[in-house]
Amino acid sequence: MYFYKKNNLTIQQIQSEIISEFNMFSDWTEKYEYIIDLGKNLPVIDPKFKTPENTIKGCQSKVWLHAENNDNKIIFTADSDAIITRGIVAILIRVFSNQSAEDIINTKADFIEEIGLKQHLSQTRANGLSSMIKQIKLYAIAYSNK
Amino acid sequence: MYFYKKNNLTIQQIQSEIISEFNMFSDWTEKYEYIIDLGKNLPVIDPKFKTPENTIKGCQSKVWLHAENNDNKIIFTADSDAIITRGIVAILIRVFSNQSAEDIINTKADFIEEIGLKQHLSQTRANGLSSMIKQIKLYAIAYSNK
Amino acid sequence: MGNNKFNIDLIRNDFPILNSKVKGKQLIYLDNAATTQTPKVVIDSIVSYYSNLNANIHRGVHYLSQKATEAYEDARKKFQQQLNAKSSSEIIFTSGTTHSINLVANGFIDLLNKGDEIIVSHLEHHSNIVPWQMLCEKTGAIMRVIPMSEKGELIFSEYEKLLSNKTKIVFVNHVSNALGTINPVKEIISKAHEFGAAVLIDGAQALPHFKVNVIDLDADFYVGSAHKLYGPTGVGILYGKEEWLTKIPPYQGGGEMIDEVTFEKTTYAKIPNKFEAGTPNIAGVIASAVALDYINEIGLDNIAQYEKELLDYATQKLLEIDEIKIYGDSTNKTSVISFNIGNLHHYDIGTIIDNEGIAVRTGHHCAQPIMDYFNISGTIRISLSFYNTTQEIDSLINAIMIAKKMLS
Amino acid sequence: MGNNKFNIDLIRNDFPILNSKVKGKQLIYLDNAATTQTPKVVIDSIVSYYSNLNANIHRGVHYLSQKATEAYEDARKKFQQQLNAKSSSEIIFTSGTTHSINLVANGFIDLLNKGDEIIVSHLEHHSNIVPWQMLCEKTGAIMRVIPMSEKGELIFSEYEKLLSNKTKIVFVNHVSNALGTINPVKEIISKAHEFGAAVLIDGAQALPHFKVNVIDLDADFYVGSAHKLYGPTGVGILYGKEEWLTKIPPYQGGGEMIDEVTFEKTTYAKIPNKFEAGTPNIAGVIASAVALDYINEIGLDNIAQYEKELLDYATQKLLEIDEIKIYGDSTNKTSVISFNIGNLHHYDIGTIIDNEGIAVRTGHHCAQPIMDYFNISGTIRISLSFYNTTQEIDSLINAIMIAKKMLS
Ligand SMILES: Cc1ncc(COP(=O)(O)O)c(C=O)c1O
Ligand SMILES: Cc1ncc(COP(=O)(O)O)c(C=O)c1O
Repeated sequence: MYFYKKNNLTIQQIQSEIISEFNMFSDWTEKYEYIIDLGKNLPVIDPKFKTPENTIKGCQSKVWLHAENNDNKIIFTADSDAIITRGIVAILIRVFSNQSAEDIINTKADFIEEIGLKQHLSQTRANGLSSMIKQIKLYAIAYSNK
Repeated sequence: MYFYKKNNLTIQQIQSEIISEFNMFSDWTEKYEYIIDLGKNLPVIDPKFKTPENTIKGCQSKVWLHAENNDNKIIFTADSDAIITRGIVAILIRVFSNQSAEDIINTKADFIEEIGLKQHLSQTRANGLSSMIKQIKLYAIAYSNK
Repeated sequence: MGNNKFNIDLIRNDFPILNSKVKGKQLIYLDNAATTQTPKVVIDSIVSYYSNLNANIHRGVHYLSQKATEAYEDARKKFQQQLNAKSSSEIIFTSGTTHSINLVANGFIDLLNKGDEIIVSHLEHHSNIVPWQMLCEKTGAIMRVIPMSEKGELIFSEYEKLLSNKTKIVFVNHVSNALGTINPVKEIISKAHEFGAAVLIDGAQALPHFKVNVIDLDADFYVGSAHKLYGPTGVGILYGKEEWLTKIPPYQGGGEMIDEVTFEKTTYAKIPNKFEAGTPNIAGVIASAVALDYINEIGLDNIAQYEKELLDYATQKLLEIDEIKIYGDSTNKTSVISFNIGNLHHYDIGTIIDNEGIAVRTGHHCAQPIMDYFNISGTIRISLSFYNTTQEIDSLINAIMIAKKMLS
Repeated sequence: MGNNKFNIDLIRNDFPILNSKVKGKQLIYLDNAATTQTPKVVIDSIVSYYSNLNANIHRGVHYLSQKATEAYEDARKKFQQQLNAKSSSEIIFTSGTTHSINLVANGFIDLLNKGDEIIVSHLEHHSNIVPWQMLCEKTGAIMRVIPMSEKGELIFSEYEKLLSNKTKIVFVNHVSNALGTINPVKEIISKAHEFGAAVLIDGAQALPHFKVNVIDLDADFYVGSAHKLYGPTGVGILYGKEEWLTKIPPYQGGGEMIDEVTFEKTTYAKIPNKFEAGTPNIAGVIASAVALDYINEIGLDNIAQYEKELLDYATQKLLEIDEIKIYGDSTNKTSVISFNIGNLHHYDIGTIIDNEGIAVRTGHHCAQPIMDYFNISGTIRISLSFYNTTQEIDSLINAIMIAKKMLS
């Protein structure tokens, strides 16, 4: 598990890692099991960050996303009340957390297409995913303007 | 033309006459030509009877229908701005005018079905026809209550 | 349907979509309270309409227009008969239950004064709450709520306490879409009438399941949606007593609903036209009547009986699952089971069983107040139709077990 | 449609109804302004929807619901592109032009004060008059009328005189359904904007005939009906600028259009959902987008050119008839010819040519003020589509001659 690792991998490199991991699965049950696993292992967010401002709408489940600046990298922590959503959040955090604001703003999250996440998520969940990525980018923009 | 004839025919007898006349026509053009002819020959109504109260709604064309009591028979006069409608009105007058209120109230206008008028009239015109017959019966009821 | 009025295989054959595969699995459709599937005769009637009859209605002299008008007006008569309304002019076609309710709520704007009261039930769909909240905002009327019990039933004695001479209208669904509870609408109506209040019954979830008789109920308004009644999308029904429909003003202005128009003054047509401004969903209305014929041919009593058996079977099977909680266990309910399992999220379960080809609904089912009552964010809801089978229920149970295992 | 973009025989083959017989005669359908006929691809898309995709949208996790939602939202994008709207959330689906106009008129209730003015044109369909009269009644606003000339054109200089800082909204059709006049809506809009007034354009009769660009026009609202655009009945389009749609309140309350509901307080969703309460006409909306694809494949420019030729041909042929009077002879008109012959009644002529299998409209065409202007009770109106032919016009002329002879 990579959540708070100190790595030097770029967003692009992490995306490639994720794509090859997902390529190993032969069916969607396995992919789901993996996502659920990621969800279970997502470190808990500090409850004080579960504020209305940190809540992301657009999904049937709730998502809380918190960002802080650490040494010019943005650290994301998050949670959801649904475990599959938590798993998806976990992947996004692995990709975007501990990166610079510039990289976050400038890199497209194209792994989502590649691992076929969107097709296999419900419309509401896919919208939720878009909202999450949008929120991540907005945080990065906010920090880069500081 | 029979409009003001003094006859002793009952409503039922007149209806039969009309049915046999219409049976002579081989196609609808002929029937229409006949109806148009009747329309043209309908004696003009006294303009003072073309009042809003005498106007019948429910058709694209306007119909005015006036009733008066003459020797316990009800005399109908009528007009329309459309000639086919005038023709239809003429038939109704031939059937119902110069009859007693009781007979008018109690006799069904079943010749309409038999000569296939309804099928060949537009919906609006068929509605108009129903409104006219309703109005004729209402007049008769009004007179019989006097 | 042959001699045997209820041959499930023949019935399933009437619905083309039931043969579909979803993600490689046979579709199992258990979301009938959201929308019902469409029998082939109904689809055919739409094709036939556009291939043979399509024309704008009421205004035309020409043949197609007459024929289309007749078919449209025949559909009105069918709905009149279905609901046992006194006259076909008491049936208004709208674009859906929601539209029907908004039409009536709008009609009460001038009938309500500040301080007047209107009564809703805790069991309502948002469509039977929000239009009335908007009405309250416009008029200063106050909305009172009939509370519900843990069983998912309305508490009648509390309802009686809410009624007073200030009460102007009561609006309650016949069947709750979220829990399946059948409400005692006849008693609700008769109580309201003692105080001179009108009653609107939202029958969206009742019409597909049992025979409704508006005269017997003495309902002032009764509404439903064709797309929940095996008909097409975009058609709603509004029954209103002639006195009421004559009393309330038109909702929308436009063609058809007028008598005469000048810039100075416009006079309105009589009912039903007064409420049908603009070109209606002609094809949809005609097809909705075909859907009525279809379910009447099977017989609503046969449907009710079969669906009851299916509901009992499903309830029993579900209750065998560890940690399941079913919301709403009125003895008087129909075709809906709303539940959660332990503290698994309804949305997670829905997602996984969807991958098994099973369509259920998760979430608040447009009935947030009920969710608030139970202090939950949502449930998994299965809603049954007469084309569902016990085998499908077995597959559902199976899929839930898979989901449970994956998620725990 | 092969290489030749405009092969009339191939096009006619796309429309099953055009092969119908009426009273033993080949159907000649010249009532396209009332409703257009439906190409097979559109009918097929409806069949396919109910056979493969039918589900309620937006709220479901399950596969069918997702697919139906995607198809529905794709349709929204198609209409966005068609109208060149900035964002797809500026496209609202309603049940028809009439509904769209009522939605906007309702939105202005709180924006108007007693003594404010709103401007209508003399050329409007009742659907673009009556909702605004209802608005005036509710608000005390005053309706001003842009007068028309003998040619059936709006008198622009008079319009300019009506505008003032009191003017809050102007509503004019793009094309008159009764006369065919194309109004200078771009100029009308730009003048209104000088006074800060909003403008609604009723494009019901424009969308089928030429390309409309709402950004270029700078329209605040633009409305139309799918059933006049080769799509199904029961679907309307409302384009509104984001600022306006955000500003005006929701029209109907219900499911879908809410953010959160409690009995105390309800918050509304963002556009477009805010205006789409209840289950929409899902199948109809999806099929409407297929209809758009269909006409785009032929090409609106090709359609406009062909229809212009047909209009010129028909006008010329009709003018050869003794005693004919055509109402509305603007040089800028499209696809509609309204006329009377001597003092023969339009209804009589309509009835007789109907017996020849020809569908035309007679009467006031829901535009009584225009009839009042000409001091007539109605006209005979033919309205053309790209599937009509010069042979059909010849048959029409022939039938009129028969009628004339019979009636004179
Ligand atoms: C210019 C115009 N506006 C509005 C309408 C009303 O459209 P609908 O009946 O589809 O609501 C029509 C159609 O008759 C029309 O021609
Ligand atoms: C009880 C109830 N009322 C109203 C509605 C709204 O119906 P529609 O979306 O067809 O307007 C529904 C459907 O979800 C319902 O179940």
